[in-house]
Formats: sequence, C-alpha cells, structure tokens
Amino acid sequence: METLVLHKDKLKDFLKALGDVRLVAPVTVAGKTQFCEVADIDAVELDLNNYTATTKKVMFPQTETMFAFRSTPDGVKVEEGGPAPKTVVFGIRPCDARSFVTLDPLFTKDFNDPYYMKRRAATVLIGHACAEPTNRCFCPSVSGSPAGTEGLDVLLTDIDDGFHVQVVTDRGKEAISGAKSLLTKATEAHNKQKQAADKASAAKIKRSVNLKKMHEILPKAFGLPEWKETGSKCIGCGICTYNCPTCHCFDIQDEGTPYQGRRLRTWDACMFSEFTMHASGENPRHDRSERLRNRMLHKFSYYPRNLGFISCVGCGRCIELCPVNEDLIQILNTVREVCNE
Amino acid sequence: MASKRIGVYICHCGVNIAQNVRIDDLRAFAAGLPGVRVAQNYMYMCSEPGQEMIRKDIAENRLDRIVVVACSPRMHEPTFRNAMKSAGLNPYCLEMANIREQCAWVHKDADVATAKAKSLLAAAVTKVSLLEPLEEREVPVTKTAMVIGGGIAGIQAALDIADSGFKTYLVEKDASIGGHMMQLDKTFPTLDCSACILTPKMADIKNHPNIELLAYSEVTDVKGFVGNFKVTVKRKPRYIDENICNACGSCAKYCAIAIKDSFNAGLSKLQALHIPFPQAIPAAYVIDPLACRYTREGTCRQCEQVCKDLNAINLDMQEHSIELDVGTMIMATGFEPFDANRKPELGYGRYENVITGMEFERIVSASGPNQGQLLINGKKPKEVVFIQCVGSRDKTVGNEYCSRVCCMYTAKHAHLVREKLPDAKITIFYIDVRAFGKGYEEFYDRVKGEEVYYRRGNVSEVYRKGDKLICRGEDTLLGQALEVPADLVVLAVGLEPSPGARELGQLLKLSKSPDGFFLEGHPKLRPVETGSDGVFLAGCCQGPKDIPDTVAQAGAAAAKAIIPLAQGMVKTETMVARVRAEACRACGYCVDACPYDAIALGEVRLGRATKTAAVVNEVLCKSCGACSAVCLSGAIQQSGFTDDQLLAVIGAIGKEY
Amino acid sequence: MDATKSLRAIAREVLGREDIACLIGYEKGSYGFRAQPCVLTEPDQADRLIFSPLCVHNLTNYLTLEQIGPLSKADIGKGKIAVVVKGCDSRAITVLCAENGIKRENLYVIGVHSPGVVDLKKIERRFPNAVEPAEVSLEGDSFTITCEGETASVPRSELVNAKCLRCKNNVPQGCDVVVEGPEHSMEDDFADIAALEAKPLEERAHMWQEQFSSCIRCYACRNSCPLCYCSECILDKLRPQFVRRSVDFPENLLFHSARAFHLAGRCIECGECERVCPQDIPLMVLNRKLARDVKELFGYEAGADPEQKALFVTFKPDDPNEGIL
Amino acid sequence: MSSFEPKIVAFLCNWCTYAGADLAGTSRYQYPPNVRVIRVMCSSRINPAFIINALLEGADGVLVSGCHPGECHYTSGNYMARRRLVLMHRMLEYLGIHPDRFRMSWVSASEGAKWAEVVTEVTEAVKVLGPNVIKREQVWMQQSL
Repeated sequence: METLVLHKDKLKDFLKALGDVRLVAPVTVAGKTQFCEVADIDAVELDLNNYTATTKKVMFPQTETMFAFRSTPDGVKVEEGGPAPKTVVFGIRPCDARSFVTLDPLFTKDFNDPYYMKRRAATVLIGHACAEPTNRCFCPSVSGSPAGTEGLDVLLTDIDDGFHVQVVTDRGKEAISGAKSLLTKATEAHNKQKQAADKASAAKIKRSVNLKKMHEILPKAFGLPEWKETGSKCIGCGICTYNCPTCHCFDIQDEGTPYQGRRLRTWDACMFSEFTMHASGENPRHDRSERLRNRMLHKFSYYPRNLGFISCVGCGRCIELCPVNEDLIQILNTVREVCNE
Repeated sequence: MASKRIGVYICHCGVNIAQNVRIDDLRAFAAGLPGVRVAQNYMYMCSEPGQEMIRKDIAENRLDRIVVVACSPRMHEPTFRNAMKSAGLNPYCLEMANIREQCAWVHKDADVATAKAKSLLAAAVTKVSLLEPLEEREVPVTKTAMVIGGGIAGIQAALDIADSGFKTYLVEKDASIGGHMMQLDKTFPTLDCSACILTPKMADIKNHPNIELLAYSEVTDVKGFVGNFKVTVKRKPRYIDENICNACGSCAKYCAIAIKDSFNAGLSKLQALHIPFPQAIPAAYVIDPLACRYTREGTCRQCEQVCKDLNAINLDMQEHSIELDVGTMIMATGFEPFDANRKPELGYGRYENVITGMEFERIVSASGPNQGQLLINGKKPKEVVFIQCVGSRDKTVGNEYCSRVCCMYTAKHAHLVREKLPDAKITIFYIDVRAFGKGYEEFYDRVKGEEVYYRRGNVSEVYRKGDKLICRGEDTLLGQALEVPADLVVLAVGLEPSPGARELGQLLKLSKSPDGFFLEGHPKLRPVETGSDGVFLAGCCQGPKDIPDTVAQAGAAAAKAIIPLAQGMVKTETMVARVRAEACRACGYCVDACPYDAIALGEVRLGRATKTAAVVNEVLCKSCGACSAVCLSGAIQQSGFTDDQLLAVIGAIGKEY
Repeated sequence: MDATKSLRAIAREVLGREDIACLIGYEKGSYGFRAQPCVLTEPDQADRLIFSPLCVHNLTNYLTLEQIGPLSKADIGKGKIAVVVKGCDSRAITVLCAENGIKRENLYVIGVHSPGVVDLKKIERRFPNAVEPAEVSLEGDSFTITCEGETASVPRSELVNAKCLRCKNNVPQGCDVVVEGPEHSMEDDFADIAALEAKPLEERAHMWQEQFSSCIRCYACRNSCPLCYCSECILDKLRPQFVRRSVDFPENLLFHSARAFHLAGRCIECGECERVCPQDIPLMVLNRKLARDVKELFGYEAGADPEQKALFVTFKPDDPNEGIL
Repeated sequence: MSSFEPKIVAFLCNWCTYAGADLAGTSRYQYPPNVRVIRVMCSSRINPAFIINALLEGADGVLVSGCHPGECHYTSGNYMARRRLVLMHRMLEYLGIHPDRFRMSWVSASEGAKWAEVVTEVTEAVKVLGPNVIKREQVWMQQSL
C-alpha cells in the first residue's frame, strides 16, 4: 500500500485530522505513561521507549459491565451497554498490535464474543515502530519485529524529519483520509531511511529464546523437578498476566444488591491461587510452581496447538516487571537444556 | 442457598406509627421486595392477635424468615421471637425495622418518614434473608450467691438469700461487718439507736447456717458469667484466727502501738492489735500490719505470748486467695462520705471545730470518743451552725446529684444538739430541704419547732475571728449577706461512690451513671439489675439512699439474685462468635481482643489434618463482636452480625427506594 | 563482595547441619541489574549466594508461603529454615513471631548489615541497555557499577532506594548470625508525609484518585508483603465481599485503604509493596502515614518489641478522643 | 446545595447509642431524617472497612456511635473501637475524604437529646460538603464503553 511522510511539526494537526473519534494514545497520568483516552492532544507523548501498560484494555477492558439490572415496581429492568465508540489507538507498538491478531481466534473461533468484537471492529490501530527496543524485548524470537505491521492499520516509523507513514490496510487509509493534506508521498530516500531505522532497531534486541518445537518440548517437561525450584520463587501476583498483551483470562461476577446491580467481567489471572480453586476447597494446581508451569505451557504449547499462535509477542513486560526476576526466557531455555533438545 | 420465604409485618402502633408513616405505601413496597411472600399490617403487632397473624402465616405460607416493622428491637424482639418459636420457627430468623423510635416519632413529615421507613425495611429484609437459625443453649447454675459488702445492704441481702435456702458468701473488706450504719448514733426520723437495730442482724449473719462470712477479704478477680461465676477472693491476714479468738482482749493490753480509730472517724486512738468496735462480727481481734511492731520491724511478738494457751495469734499468717464458684452476685459496696477537704473555704482541716456529719455522729454517740458528751475542746459549744449540701448539688466538685440523706441527718443532728444543749443557738444553712420519706416532713417540722434557725443560702466562707468561727453567706430569701458566729460548724457532707468499688465494677463489667454510681439495668423497670447478667445492686453503690430504701433495695436484689438459683439453669448467649478454621491464621488477635477470655488457641481437626486455630467457648462469649472486627482474615464471625450480613445491610440501607 | 564471601561461608556451614532444611538467599539474576531469590538445600550450592545492593527483596516473605523452594507443605517444619535478612527485613520476623505467623525456633536468621540497596527503576533508567548481568557494589559514598563491559561510579544518593535514606536501623534484630558492616540508623522525619498533609484536601483527593485509578489490582503489593500472609485473604472473598472484583477507583481505594489498615501497627517499612508495583503507586506514602500516626497517637511502633501485643487489640483508657463528638 | 439531602449511615451500639436514639424517639426530639441506623451490639464490632463500604454504597456521611469511654457494656469495646476509628478518620482525610464525612460520637442511653444534636450536626456538615463522589454505581456504566 501507500507509503507517506508526516513532518514532525504536523503531528498534532495529524491527530486532530483523525476526526471525531475516541483517541487512545500514550499520555502521562500520575507520573506514569498510560494508554488513555486523550482529552488534550498536546498531552500525547511518543518519545518513550516502551509502555508498561498494555493496550489490551482497549479491546478487552479490565472491568466491563455486561448489563445492569434494577428491580422496579414494574419488574426487573435490564440495561445493556451500547455500541463501541469509533476509536483510534495511536502510538501502539507493533508487538501490542500483534497481540490482537493472536487474541482474535480466541474470541471468535467457537463463539463470537460480542464485547471484544464490537471494539475490535470499531478500532483502528496506528502503530509506532520501536526505535529503541529495551533490554527485555525479544519479539524476533516469536516471529515479531520492532517494525512489524501485523495487526496494524498504519505504521509510523521515526525518520529524519518526522515519520514514515506506512498504510497497511484500507481501514487505515480511510482513518487517515482526513489528514491527506498533511502527508506527502514517501520518496525512495524516505523509504531507505525507514529501512535503515528498522535494521538499527532490530540490531538492538539482544535477548532471544529458541522456540523451535517448544510446543512439543514443554509437555514432555511437565514433570521436571526444575519447575519446583523456578516456580517457588514466584509470589503469585498478577503482574505478568495483567501486563501481558496476550493473557486473556476473565471472570464473570454479579455485583450489587438484590434490588440493583450488574453483571460484569473482569480480568483474572492463572497465577492467583483462587483461579483454579474449586468450591469443594480442593485446588488442582496446588502451588505456585504448578501455576507458573501452567502459564508457560498455555502460552507456548496449548494455545499454539489449539489456536495456531504462540500466545506471546515478545514484549518482555513480564520479565521487566516481575518482582522476583522470574524470566520467561531463562525458564524456556532451561527447559530446552534439561530436555536435551 | 435456597431462596428465603419472608413475611413482613408492619405495625401501626395505634397511631404512633401510622400517623407519620404511610402504612399502605410501605406494605406495597415490602410486597415487591425479593423473597417477600407475605406483607401484612396490623394495629398492634405485639398484641396477641398480631402475634397470631405471624404464627398463622408461618404455618400457612411456610415462612422461614420474619421481618417486623415496628418499634425498637430493644422493646419487642423477645415478644416476636417467642411468637416464632411457638410456631416452630427458629426465633433468630427475625429482624426488626425500628420505624417508631427512628422514624414516626422523630420525623413529622410523612413523605420523609415513609421514605426512610422504606430503606430501613429494605435493609431488614436484606439482613433477614442472610440470617441463619441459631441454637439456644442452657447451662446449669451454681446454686450459691455472693454478696460483696457487709454494710446494712449486704447484710440484708445475704440474710434474705440465705433464708431462701441458698448458700451465700458475704465478702467484707474490713475486719468487721456493719458498715457506715454501725457508726451512726441515731437514725432519722424515729431516732432509733442505729447499733441497737443493726447488731441483731449482724449476729444473724454469724449464726446463719447458709452464710459464710469472709471478712477482711476482697474480691480480686471475677471470671465466668451468670450461673457460673468464678470469683477469686483475697483473704488478708488478720494475724488472729477469727475462729479461735474469743475476744477476751488480754492481748490488746500488751500492744503499745497506737493508731487512729477509723471507726470513730479518727477522733480517738486504739492499739495496732484491736477489735474494730465492741460488737464487731466476726467477734475477733485483728492486727494492723502497717502499725504492728513485729510486722514492721520484726521484733515484739508480745501478744503471741499472751495468747499462748489459746494460740489464736499467728504473726506469720500470710495473705492468700481462694476461688469460689457462685451463681449470682450482689454488689453492696456502699458509699464514702464526701471529703470535706475538697471545700477548703469551709475551713475543714484548718479549724478543729469544723467537723463533718460523720464525725458529729461519733462525738454524740454513747460509744464514741466522748461517751456521748457534746464537747468541743472540752467546752460545750454555745452556737452551732450546720451547713448542708457539702459535696452535693455542687458542680464545682463534680457532684450534681442530691445525696438524699443530708437534709434529714442534719435535722436529726440539730435535734440531738437541742437535746444535749438546750440553750445553744442552732442555725442550718440549706439550699432546699428535702424531706420526702415517710415521717420525714413531720420530723423536719418538729425540729424547726425546736428553735432551730433554717437559713436558706450557701455559706461561701468559714473563717476565724477571735475565738469564734464566722460563717459568711447569703440568705437568699431575704437577699442579704449574712455572718453567723459559731463554736461548732458541722458540714453535712454528701455521699460518693466507694473508691474501692471502681475496680470491682470493672471486673464485673458494670457501667456507671454520670454521677459515678453503678448504673442500674433500667431506671424504672430494672432498678436492681445491671448490664451484667447475674449481677445485682443493693444500697448506696447504685446511688445515695437512706436506710429504709437501702434495706428495701437489698431485699429486691436478693429476690432477683435468687431467681437463677431457683431456676437451676440459665440461657447462654446465642449470637456467639464462630470460627472458620480454614481461614484462621492463629494470630491470637481475637484472643487478646475478647473481654471475656472466651477465645483460646487450640488444635482443631480440619479434614484429616489438625491445625492451630481460635476456639470459642460459646458459654463465655457475650456476643460483642470485638473479635470479628480485629480478625484480619474474617475467620471469626459473630453470629447474627457477620461481615456478610452487615455488608449486605450497608448496601441496602445506602440506596434510594 | 566481603558480605558475599562471609555469607557463602555461613551457608556452607549451615547447610551442612542436620537441623537446617534449606536456606533462602539471593543469587545472580537472569539479566542486567536483577538479583533473584533462591532456595538452597546443599552445602555445595553455597557459592551461588550473593549479597550486593541489588539484593532488594525482603526474603521473609517466603517464610509464610505454602511452598519454599523444593520443600512442599509437608516438608516445611521438618527442619529449620535459614533466611538472609537486612535490617528492615528482620523486623518482619519480629512481627511474624509475635502474631504466631511463624515460630522463631523454626528459623535460622542470618543478618546482614546492608549499606543500602539500589532503586532498580532508577538504575535501569540510568543504564537502560544492561542485558549481561551487571555488578554493583558500594564503595564509600558511591555505587561502583559494572555493566556491559564498562565501569561507572554514581553517588549513592542518586541511585539508592528512598527507604534506605531514612533507614531506621540497618542492624538486623534477633539474628542467629550476623555479617557485620557499617551501622547506621536515623529517625524518619516524615517530612514528605507532612508536606502532603499540608496540601489542600482536594489536591490530595485528586492525587489518590489518579494513583488508585491506575491500579490494575495485580495484588503484587499484597503478595510481596511479608505480613500479608492470610491463607484466605478477606479482600479476595466473595462472601463476605468487602472489595468487589471490579477494578476502578472506588474498589481500588477500598482495597488499598483496607490493606494499609490491616498493616497499621504491623508494617515494618521494607517498602516491597512500592518497589514491586508495576504502576508505581506510592504505597509507602500511605503506609508511613499510618506508621507515623500510630506512633503519635498511641506510642506504638511495629516490630519494636517482640513482646508487644497487636495495635488494635490493646488500648489505653486515655487514648486520644480526637474528633469524637 | 440547599436541595441536597445527604444520606448518613450510622452504626450504633445496642447498649448506649441505640438506646439513646430510642430515648430520642420516646422523647419526640425531632432531628434530620437523613440518618439510617445499623444496629450492632458494640462499637468494637465495626470493621473499619465498613466505613468505606458505606461511602461506596451510597452514604454521603458515616457515623459510628457507642458508649462513653469507661461505660462500655462489654467493658473495653469502645476503647478498641476508638483506636481503630480515630486512625481511620485520619487516614480518610489523608486520602482526600473530608473529615466531616466520617464522624464518631459517644452517646449514652440517657442522652436522647445529644443523639438528636449529633445527627443534626453531622447532617448539616455533610450538606455543606455536597454529595459524596466515590460511590460505586457512578462508575458502572462507564465501564461498558
């Protein structure tokens, strides 16, 4: 598709030209960079390495009211959420964009999840290639790239005077159509700059993991004593799962009183002991190492076998944020080593 | 959880509720609430037909939860529980919404009161659906009573209980029973000799087969609950075995150490080895260890030598404690006269001819230091002034209350002065004269007729001028300043709670009213009961009283204390704390927080394993819920007030309906 | 490096003993500036141990877990657990023992006089590209940092964890053996707390609303806390449900305030909750506020005295009546 | 502001303040209808989290009232409650919740008039503050976006 160029100075005009949409972009709130609905375009920040918070919540909010109910003299009244607003996510990283590609089959294969789907359909993703991948990034190991376009509608890459704009899909083209006057056609020189930038950033990624046949190795490693040692360090929090762009487990709850309340769904995490707790009091995943093992197997064995994708996009957030240095790369490398594969 | 079948009953309370709350609105609202099968209203739900309505619906509609929307649960909760019980329903599946005291009576606007009633009703329905049936338990009663305090109140109460056939312990802190009444000379208005009417009762105590007198002893700890108290009594060493001593008095002749005679209000001396007063019960001598040369310095032991044959004296006697099981207890700890030093402007302590009413009693008593002669510094006073309300009705000393006896004892004193000194000039300063008892007004009238000058007004100062005291005040009837000279000033000191009773009250978990005296269960309807089941009040520990009122109240307290003993069983608390051992982390917070030592850590079985967890002694638990709030994991929960139930109520009560 | 050497010697001795089941310590991490907790059971593993300013974790957190390294629930209790503690960490043991969370006789406490640990977020911002395991030591008033083949020296104050700048006492209490080093102690002046209190109420409300709204309720603060160890957390339960599963400002406010309150008089200010928070919520600004007030109002200090009863099960009749009508 | 009628949730101990409120009723003292009473046996039953829960569930103000110090039916329950709640009060203010939104009082069984005064004072103060903004339901439907 088209390749265009946006001058640095025109970025704000470009964002304004996206029209009457809900704009979600990185802004600083309470001292932290978050992907949030943007009220003030001046607040948008694009110069950070990577973002702690994932953009998963745009399609799959942490808390979602499915419907609310109220008992009235005329019976119970039920109120459902309306359609998703037209949304543009601006500045999303290629790994995060790619995460939706891996999530799509989950929410559509056996059953079309209306909540995810309505947002997915209403959202355009304008990505921003990573110029400075971090010391825990490993997207190439999971077939990604700091400049990958999978899942994106438009990709911006930093070049000398501004941004190289690669239109990936028709939806992308449509979304930026209002900004036509701000964009110029990319020249060969621009495209070369973009290629150089991609190459440079790819070269900065130092960490890697060999995932060859990992979906077959892991089940064999199920009984290894090493899980106990690695897993017992885990403190059972939800940092890795909640910050993971591809983790997608949820819980459904009714909240309120018998007179009024709502049904909602919230994120849940397989690292919590309650996750598998049975009503009887029995918990089939007895301890933290079994839970950690499950997460590894789910991402690198069960999910790929069932849905065709590794459930990891190599963003490395789980590695960076883990309070006790549980390191997915180290764990998988150890598994391969111990299994002599 | 099977859905509940709730019945809602709205009471009109005549017009009390109905005039401010729209009953029909409320009933329609109730009928629409989740789980409500029946919603009815009636003129008086507490009446027999009202209760019958509930019983009938329980039977016909298989109701399993009842909400009564009426008055305070403090009023009629037992009524409706009984109604439910008789209909075969667990009485604890009841919740009351208090729309009378909290709605109809305090909010005039019917819209507002009805709206509020709806949220109270909705909260009650929410809570009732979460209530669980609870089991009532009974435990056997130790058929023994204890009376603390050996004044006239304690003596009377002990005799009454013992006469009904129950063993009674009478605990007295001093070496003899008798209390303040024993110190009085005459009693108003009949002028009986106080000792003459008291000593026969004291002898009865000594001789009663059902009474065990523990004199010179103090209660130091109380554990348990009604029917099953465990009381620790400290027996102070008297150094003379009261069971052997025949009160011959030979030993006392050899004791050279003099101490103040507290029985004579410190106006005379006696020996460190002494009998408190001649008619003392137990009729035995006692040694004051703070004064005795042997106990202080380790030498002497002369008395022991004197009593060699009888061998009643044992100077090595040690303090020891005994533990007694009792079913009920009566507090009869009496009063302490107001300390006149706290009113320095009246000259007490500074001038020796300013004395208190109690000192006056001893001076005029035939058994007193002067053998009944009214002499001050060896001379007969010519002018005597009485000042009433010293330490009573006086906010400056923190006593707002009337001590109830001072008006009458002052009248009695004036009469005694007149009897002994026909020519003396007698003036009484008063604020009001309260002569409310039988024969009191007549007595007051009589005293007034004996040339006793009643001057209405406070004395602001007593000072010395030459050899006279001058009482300066104001006659508020005449509106003029007044200075009355006196040779003797008698301060009619009021009554204050006995300081030693304070700790005891805490042991027994008794509340105090603002005046510092113990608080009765209800000012009208439970005048001798307390907030602690099985503990009753007699005499001045509940408030100032004269002797007839004290004796009457002691009898009432005895009757109340006998009830559980006669019944033989008492009900224990039902809404007790329960522990879910799985969640308990055995930190022991609840153990420390429980005011009743009802919780301990113990090993409990959980499936096949055992685990250390909190264990509640349901008999000791008093259902305060303190444990439930300090438990971090929510493992311990007060039945009927669980986190789950209270959170649901919070949710329901905060909403608009 | 001396601490590391001493620690290894102690570990070799301790792990050879019959009565010791395992040792919880620190070892080299997987990349960059990370160190990680480890559980050793054999004397020949002793050389894995390290101690450096990268040893940020409070290892006492593991003492109450259902599984410690290779030891399962059934194995724990068969022998003593040796644990490496810094000054702040050691106070957690005092509180845990006082409330029966652990039994002191089941522990072998190895104390280290820590000169201060780094703030990982700060050091990683300064040296963002560290992939190979870096080394950090404290020499005088500066950290010496060896990272990706280069050595740098940075003043201690620039990279040290803020909690170490107000360290009450770096001498661990109640230890069986101590690796000694320089001692320091000071009084927290709570100046930051007072400054926040001095701000208008609306400003504080706004600040906490922003902070708590950003919370994703990953429970890392709770799970990293050595004193949050209930086998069933009341804030997880559905019956009774204090905190709902919705993740939003009201629930998060309730969660964090309830947690802070559960820690009142218990929090020993190791700062783990704040360190691990992926959203950088200043949780210690709340916990320390309570610690200061508890001291001011009730003269009570968490972990100060092994014999003291819990804050909320004791009282004085003359406790302040502040604000009561 | 004048049309705002706050909702005050009050936790009362059975023995003192609940009885005092009953006495206020018996004595026909009129007081603002904004208060909704939840009865507990002792103020020591109040889990501090109830206070915030009440605010989240719709209360604009919360009141906890028990026996005067030294007069607890259970001897020491109110002392324990006081420790917790005084600290809670400080913490809530620190978190930006106005101190008038959560109050404590000691009202004895004989202080019907004081109960009416306390309710009036608390209600008036919350009226001035306006509605509490941390109620749960306010965020519900936003979360369906």
